[in-house]
Amino acid sequence: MSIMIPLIVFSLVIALVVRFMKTQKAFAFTVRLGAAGVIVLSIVYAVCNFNNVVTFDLSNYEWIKYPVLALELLITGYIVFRGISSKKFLVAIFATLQFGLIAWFELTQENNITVKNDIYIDKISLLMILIIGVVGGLICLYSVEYMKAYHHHHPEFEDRRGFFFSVLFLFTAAMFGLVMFNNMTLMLFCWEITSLSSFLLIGYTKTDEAVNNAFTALVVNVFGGLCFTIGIVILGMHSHVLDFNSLMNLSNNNTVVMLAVLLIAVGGLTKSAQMPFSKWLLGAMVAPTPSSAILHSSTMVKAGVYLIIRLAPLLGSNAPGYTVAFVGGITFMYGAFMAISQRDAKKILAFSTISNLGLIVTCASLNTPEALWAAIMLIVFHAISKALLFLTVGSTEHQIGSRDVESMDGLVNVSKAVSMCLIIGIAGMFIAPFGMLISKWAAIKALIDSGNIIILLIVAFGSTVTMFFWTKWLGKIIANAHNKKKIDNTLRFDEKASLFSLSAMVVIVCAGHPLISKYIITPYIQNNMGINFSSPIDPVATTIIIAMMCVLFILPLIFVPLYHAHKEKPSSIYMSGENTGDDESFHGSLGQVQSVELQNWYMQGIFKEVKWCSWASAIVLVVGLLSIVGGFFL
Amino acid sequence: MNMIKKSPWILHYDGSSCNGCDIEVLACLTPLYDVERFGIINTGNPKHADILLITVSVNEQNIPVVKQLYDQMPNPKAVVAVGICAATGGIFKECYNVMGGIDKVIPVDVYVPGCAARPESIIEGVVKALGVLESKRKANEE
Amino acid sequence: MGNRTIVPFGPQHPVLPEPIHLDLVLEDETVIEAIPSIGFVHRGLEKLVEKKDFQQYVYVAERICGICSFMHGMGYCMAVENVMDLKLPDRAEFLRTIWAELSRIHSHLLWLGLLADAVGFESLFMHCWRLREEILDLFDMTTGGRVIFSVCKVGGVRKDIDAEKLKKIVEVLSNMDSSLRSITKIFLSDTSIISRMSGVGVLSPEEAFDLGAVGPMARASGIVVDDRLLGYGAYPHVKFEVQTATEGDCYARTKVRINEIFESISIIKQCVSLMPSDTAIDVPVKGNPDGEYFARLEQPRGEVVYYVKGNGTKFLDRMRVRTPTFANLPPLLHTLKGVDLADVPVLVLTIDPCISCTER
Amino acid sequence: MSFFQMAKTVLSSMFKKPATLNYPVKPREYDPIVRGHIEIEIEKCIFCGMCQRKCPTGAIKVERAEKRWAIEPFDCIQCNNCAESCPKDCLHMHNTATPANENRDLIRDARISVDAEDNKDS
Amino acid sequence: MQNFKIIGKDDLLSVATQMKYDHYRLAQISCTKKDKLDLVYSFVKDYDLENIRIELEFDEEIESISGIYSYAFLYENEIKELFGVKIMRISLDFNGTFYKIKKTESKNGEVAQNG
Amino acid sequence: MNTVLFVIIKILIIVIAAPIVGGLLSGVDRKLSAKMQRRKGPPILQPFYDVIKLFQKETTTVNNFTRFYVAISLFFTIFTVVLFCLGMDLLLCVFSFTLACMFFVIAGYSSYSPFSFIGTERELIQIMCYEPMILIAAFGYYEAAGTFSIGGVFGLSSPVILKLPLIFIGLTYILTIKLRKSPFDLSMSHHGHQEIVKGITTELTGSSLAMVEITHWYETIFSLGFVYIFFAYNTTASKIIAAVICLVVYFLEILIDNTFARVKWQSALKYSWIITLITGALNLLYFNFFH
Ligand code: NFV
Ligand code: SF4
Ligand code: SF4
Ligand code: SF4
Repeated sequence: MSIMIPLIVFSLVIALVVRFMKTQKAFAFTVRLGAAGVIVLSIVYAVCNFNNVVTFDLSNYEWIKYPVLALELLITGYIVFRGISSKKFLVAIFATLQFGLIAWFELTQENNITVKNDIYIDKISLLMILIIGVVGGLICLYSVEYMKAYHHHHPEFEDRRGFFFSVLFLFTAAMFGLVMFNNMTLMLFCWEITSLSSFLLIGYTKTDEAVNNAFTALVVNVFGGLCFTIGIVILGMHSHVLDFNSLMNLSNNNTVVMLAVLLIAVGGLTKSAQMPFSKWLLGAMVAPTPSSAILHSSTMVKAGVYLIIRLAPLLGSNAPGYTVAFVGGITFMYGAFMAISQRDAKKILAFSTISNLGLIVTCASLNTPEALWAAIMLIVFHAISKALLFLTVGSTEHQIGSRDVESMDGLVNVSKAVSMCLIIGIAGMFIAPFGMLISKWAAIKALIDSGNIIILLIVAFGSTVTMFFWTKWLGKIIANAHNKKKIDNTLRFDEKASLFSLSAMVVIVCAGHPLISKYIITPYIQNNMGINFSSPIDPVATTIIIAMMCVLFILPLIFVPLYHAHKEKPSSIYMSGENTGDDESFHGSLGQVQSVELQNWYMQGIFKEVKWCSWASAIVLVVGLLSIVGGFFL
Repeated sequence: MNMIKKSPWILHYDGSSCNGCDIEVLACLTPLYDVERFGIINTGNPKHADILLITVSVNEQNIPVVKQLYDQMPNPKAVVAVGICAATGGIFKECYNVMGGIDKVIPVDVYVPGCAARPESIIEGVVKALGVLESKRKANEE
Repeated sequence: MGNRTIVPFGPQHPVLPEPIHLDLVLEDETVIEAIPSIGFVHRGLEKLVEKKDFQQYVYVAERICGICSFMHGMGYCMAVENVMDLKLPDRAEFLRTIWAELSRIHSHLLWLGLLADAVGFESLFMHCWRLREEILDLFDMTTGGRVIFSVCKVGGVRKDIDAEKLKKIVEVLSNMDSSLRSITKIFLSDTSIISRMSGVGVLSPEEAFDLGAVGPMARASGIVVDDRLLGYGAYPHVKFEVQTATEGDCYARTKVRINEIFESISIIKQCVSLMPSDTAIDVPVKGNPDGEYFARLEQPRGEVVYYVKGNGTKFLDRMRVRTPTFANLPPLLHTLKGVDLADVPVLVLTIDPCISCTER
Repeated sequence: MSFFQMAKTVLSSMFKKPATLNYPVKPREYDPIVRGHIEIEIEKCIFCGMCQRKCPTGAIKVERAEKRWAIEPFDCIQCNNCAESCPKDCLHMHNTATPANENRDLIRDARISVDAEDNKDS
Repeated sequence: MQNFKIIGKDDLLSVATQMKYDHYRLAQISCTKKDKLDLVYSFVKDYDLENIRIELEFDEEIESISGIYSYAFLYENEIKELFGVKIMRISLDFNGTFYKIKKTESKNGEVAQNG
Repeated sequence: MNTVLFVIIKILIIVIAAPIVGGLLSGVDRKLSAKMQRRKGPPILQPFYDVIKLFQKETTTVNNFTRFYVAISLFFTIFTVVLFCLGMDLLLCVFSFTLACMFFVIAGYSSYSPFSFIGTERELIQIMCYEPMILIAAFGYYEAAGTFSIGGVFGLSSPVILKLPLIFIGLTYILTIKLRKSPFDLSMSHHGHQEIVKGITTELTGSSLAMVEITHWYETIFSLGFVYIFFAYNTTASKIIAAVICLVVYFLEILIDNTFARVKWQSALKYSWIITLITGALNLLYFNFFH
């Protein structure tokens, strides 16, 4: 407890302070301080508590629920107000319902429930804290310069940086809370704050599109919150359980409990943008990039899967387990398929986030040790790589003025640094020795062992498709576009610091994954499941993977002397004999000189967003309903 | 061991000629003449080719094309001019849009006569070109 | 910056035997625009009439194109003969018809091979060209040249085919029949080929008319045009059917041409049996052409128009050819839009393009 | 519609003798009618110049005064027009082609023996 | 002998429209350059050939019929480039880049043409 | 110490023998194809002549990276084949193989030339076509053999094929793509004429092209290795039979190569996935249900 307070309080203080700042200098100072503080504190915290599970009981602080309720009232009030004034009544209704329910429950029903360990920080919470602290901190650090440039490039938007940073830190504080609380009502409170922050940041630019998308996100998240609340209320009233630890001890044969679990899981699914709720995450991409990075890929959406991991012991081979796993599987495939037809880098990232979250959800809900291992590994790798990718896309946008993948050809020529980071980030997402693939490997093993053939097939197809869209992006970056002009590299120190640290983390975490596995994940699984368990990737394979990694970094170095020794004759590219001589254009028809343009394939005819979205939603809904009907009532 | 004689890949360009020689070049690839016996492949890509089989008399427009194709071929390379069009412009040499033989643009190593050149003559020309390639390679090495 | 892909297709390109350039604007692999650029084969040989006398010019005319070379010579001669009011001996007409139809077979077989190649079917290409060699051997045997025959002249033909050789021709054609049928059957019934051809590049009859398609291209769209019905050469004496199809796609064009091969074989056989036994193969040519005439005849690729205008001297005023490919270019450009890049070679080939004819 | 339409042709081809002529290992025999290159019986020639006038490409040069008859093989299209128009019938189309050469300015001058001239050119 | 109907250049469009209406196909457009430009438009219906002749001075302009026969643009570009016939409003005008023939400037700045 | 030495020698043998066998196979392929086309065809050793010639030729480049990516691709292909022949984890082989393919694709992208670019896109589509089936084959193998380890196959008492007949059919189908045979030689073709010229290798010359060719030989071995493990088990006879079946499959591929037109990418993708789904899914489901 003692040290948890600094983490949250520190973030809150920064959030408060930065709200009233006006000048770039002040922002720079406070945000840097805040970021550094968050990073350092979370690491210190993790190191200090590495070997013990921190628990804390709030039973002596009964009063705490009143300020919490008051704050929730405030939030609800705000949401209802915004909803009504923008004619988004659904939001208002959901929010009101939710608040009414939780208030009724807490004020009248909660008394007879005892919560043991309101705060319970085990290995996985620790891991989440590290991710939130380090990755989140780096993102905050990055955003200082980014936001400056952002407003420089977009003079049409009102400069509300104070507000922006403030929400960012508020969110960080909420996230810390979210992963620490064992008590579901308190967790729900943090959950709401994250939804609200997301809403505020998506609507940051106040354009119509932004506001609309913000509301879409809010509707979905509040709906998720509502489901969560209902789940909590059911659990509380039926089983007198309000914390995850006790929840785990419940039998998973009880229909009512399982219904509640399913509802909570739905909360998780909304937050992690699973089908059919994924639409909001795409809309969220209108927000400034750092907020997309932190909220919509690295941390907030992870809250959803975190929740499902917490629920995992009750899932598995039962109706909610299958449903959630299936939803995850479908989302995995849907996200991957949709990413093919996108050319906006952020959209690709968004779809790929959706897709990866799907895989995590699937793994988490299988409730086998290997699957859990894979899920947690995926969270780690994904958080780092995606944060890196988002930030790099942000920088790229500022360097070349566009985040269209097609305009990234020859990015290597423009900025070595940015493209290196981009390459590492992309490689981290799918190429062999890198992290995501390791986890996928474990996931595959888990899927086979648990006999989930359908999902296995989905994974086989989904992974393939994933590879397609990443590779073509990668191809664009490294394409030597014969681009002689070099744009000045305008990367600032903060940007560089966070980009490089994240890149390094991608590599280090990947090479060091056996350690993470050994010291964090395996103990967690052993504790939780009470079984003896070791990493699903056997040591020989790990060695080979690390060897591949080394080779990947050493080979280029070997080639350097070879290059100096063997000078190839440069040659122009083949253009059927019509080259004008500069490799950039050819003599075209009508006597004109055409410049070479190469566009990747998007197959928009096949991978139509609307079509697939409705199909995937329909499948998910039908399967969900069937399994609920089948699982609960038959 | 030098392999260029055992695997000469050809590029075929057909400029301002009638198709006579062109189809005879193609005929060389077909079962009756089957130049793949000698490892000859019609690559269709200057960057892979060793021998440029050219059946054109050039006009203004073809000049840069032919030059470029020739430049893009890696050394050692040889040029075989097939048909009298490619040699001198043949029957078209008095046309206003014909510049004459291909040697106006790039150096030619072997000329194959005939209008149209017979596949046998073309094979003969290619075989001669192999000798040229060989000596060019030697010259390169020195 | 890639907002679309622009591919410089040609002049040197392995699927285009001849130099022509297309700017193909692609989205994914779909062609959204195809703009041609020609002129690589333009020699300007129409103007050569001013330098070669009208007798010599036959050799230039047949070198407009090496594939349909015989009928170029024949068309030119027909035009001049009409200007000069020459009536050829029957045997010459029959001989011309035999050679013309053999040329058609050779051209269609060559084309079938190229088509096979365009759909990526190398072994089929080889088999088609192997069969074609048998026709070329017939040329070699009767004219002394494999692709350029130099047998036409104003006023008749320069070489006779004796009875023995005529028998040989019929024999060879009859022997070819079975292998020809088995090869062409592959084109018409193999799933993998059909999947590449049917439904690709559909040209409706209205479009075919509006865009001025001629020859097999028009016939595949259900338009009955065949200049052989005009009754030049020995065609009035033989029976043949104009081959048409209705689908208007690449498959239909293939079908039409394949049927034409068999039709030609039957025409040749009829010619051989109807061949008059008198031995005159030419008429003496006196004087110089004066006047103008449009001769039209059916090339393998469709209608060719020969226009000559003489002024009473050895040298003609004007000679003009309008070749079938020239007329078939607009339909090609029209159908290219919206197909896949992989269809481009197939589509380009099914008009059976001959650029050297087109640009002269 | 059927798959493997081609298989029959292809498989049976495997057991047939290849159609390849094996040129140049086995030299090609040409039909006498084949148009390869023009040869002259110079003794018969009266240098009338008819062939030069009839030749569509101007491959033949006849100089009456010097009694010189020469042909540029790389200009000749083997049309046989000269042979047909020669009053003395001294031009003949031979059925073998002029060999490929590294030099195109090859002039077959009838006054010089063919072998000697080949040596000179290469 | 074939007959050639001589019309004035202003009648071209109406004649062409009529031909199209009668379902004639444009077989070719040709030009002969002597002391005048001699344009011949040939139309074909089944096996019937109609020739329309127009005589033009060198600097006279003439309307394109590519609006009526869309594929006429090829012929028109051809004669425009080779003979310097001033054809106006061709639907797709290559502006002298159709054959891209070698242009030798003569003394009076005129481009050497086919005719 | 001895075992280390032994492993090193083994690796050396694999690295040297694989391309020799691969090259010979491709020579046989060319000879047989020629026979099928009633030609005499090139000598069996022709692929080696070609590759040696390419090494002897000048290498031109359009930029400094392409060659390097090709080399890495070759390296990882060799790596894969070594892993495979040493009996390592099958899934790992598949992953490292994919990495190799990826580098090849990157090489294609880096040249930024229209034809090579389109070839690259098609190559990616091709990978998309065959990857699911290869993954599923690996999954099936795991279910049937109880391990991902390739070496494990020699401890089985019955061949894997008995349990995975459908997957084997699907795999043979997909190998056509991997061996770059018609109808699936979309991205680059061994035959001369294609709408995208030489596709992905358009810009490669000399030694770079030679490396691609060698990569292909290794790939052939890897692909046939996949066939091999379906038939081999713990008897010696089975190993011979498996080797013979590899040859039969290779012959079949040549036959298919010569009897099909090239398909378009849409059909390639559609049919590959349908076949993958039918064979892979049915077989896996069946297996899972009854075992
Ligand atoms: N186009 C054309 Fe020709 C034909 N048939 C003729 O006039 O081929 Ni070269
Ligand atoms: S040499 Fe004769 S056959 Fe060959 S392209 Fe020239 S004109 Fe045609
Ligand atoms: S026409 Fe005959 S005789 Fe006269 S110059 Fe020629 S070869 Fe001699
Ligand atoms: S054969 Fe023809 S081209 Fe040759 S020299 Fe005689 S007339 Fe001239």
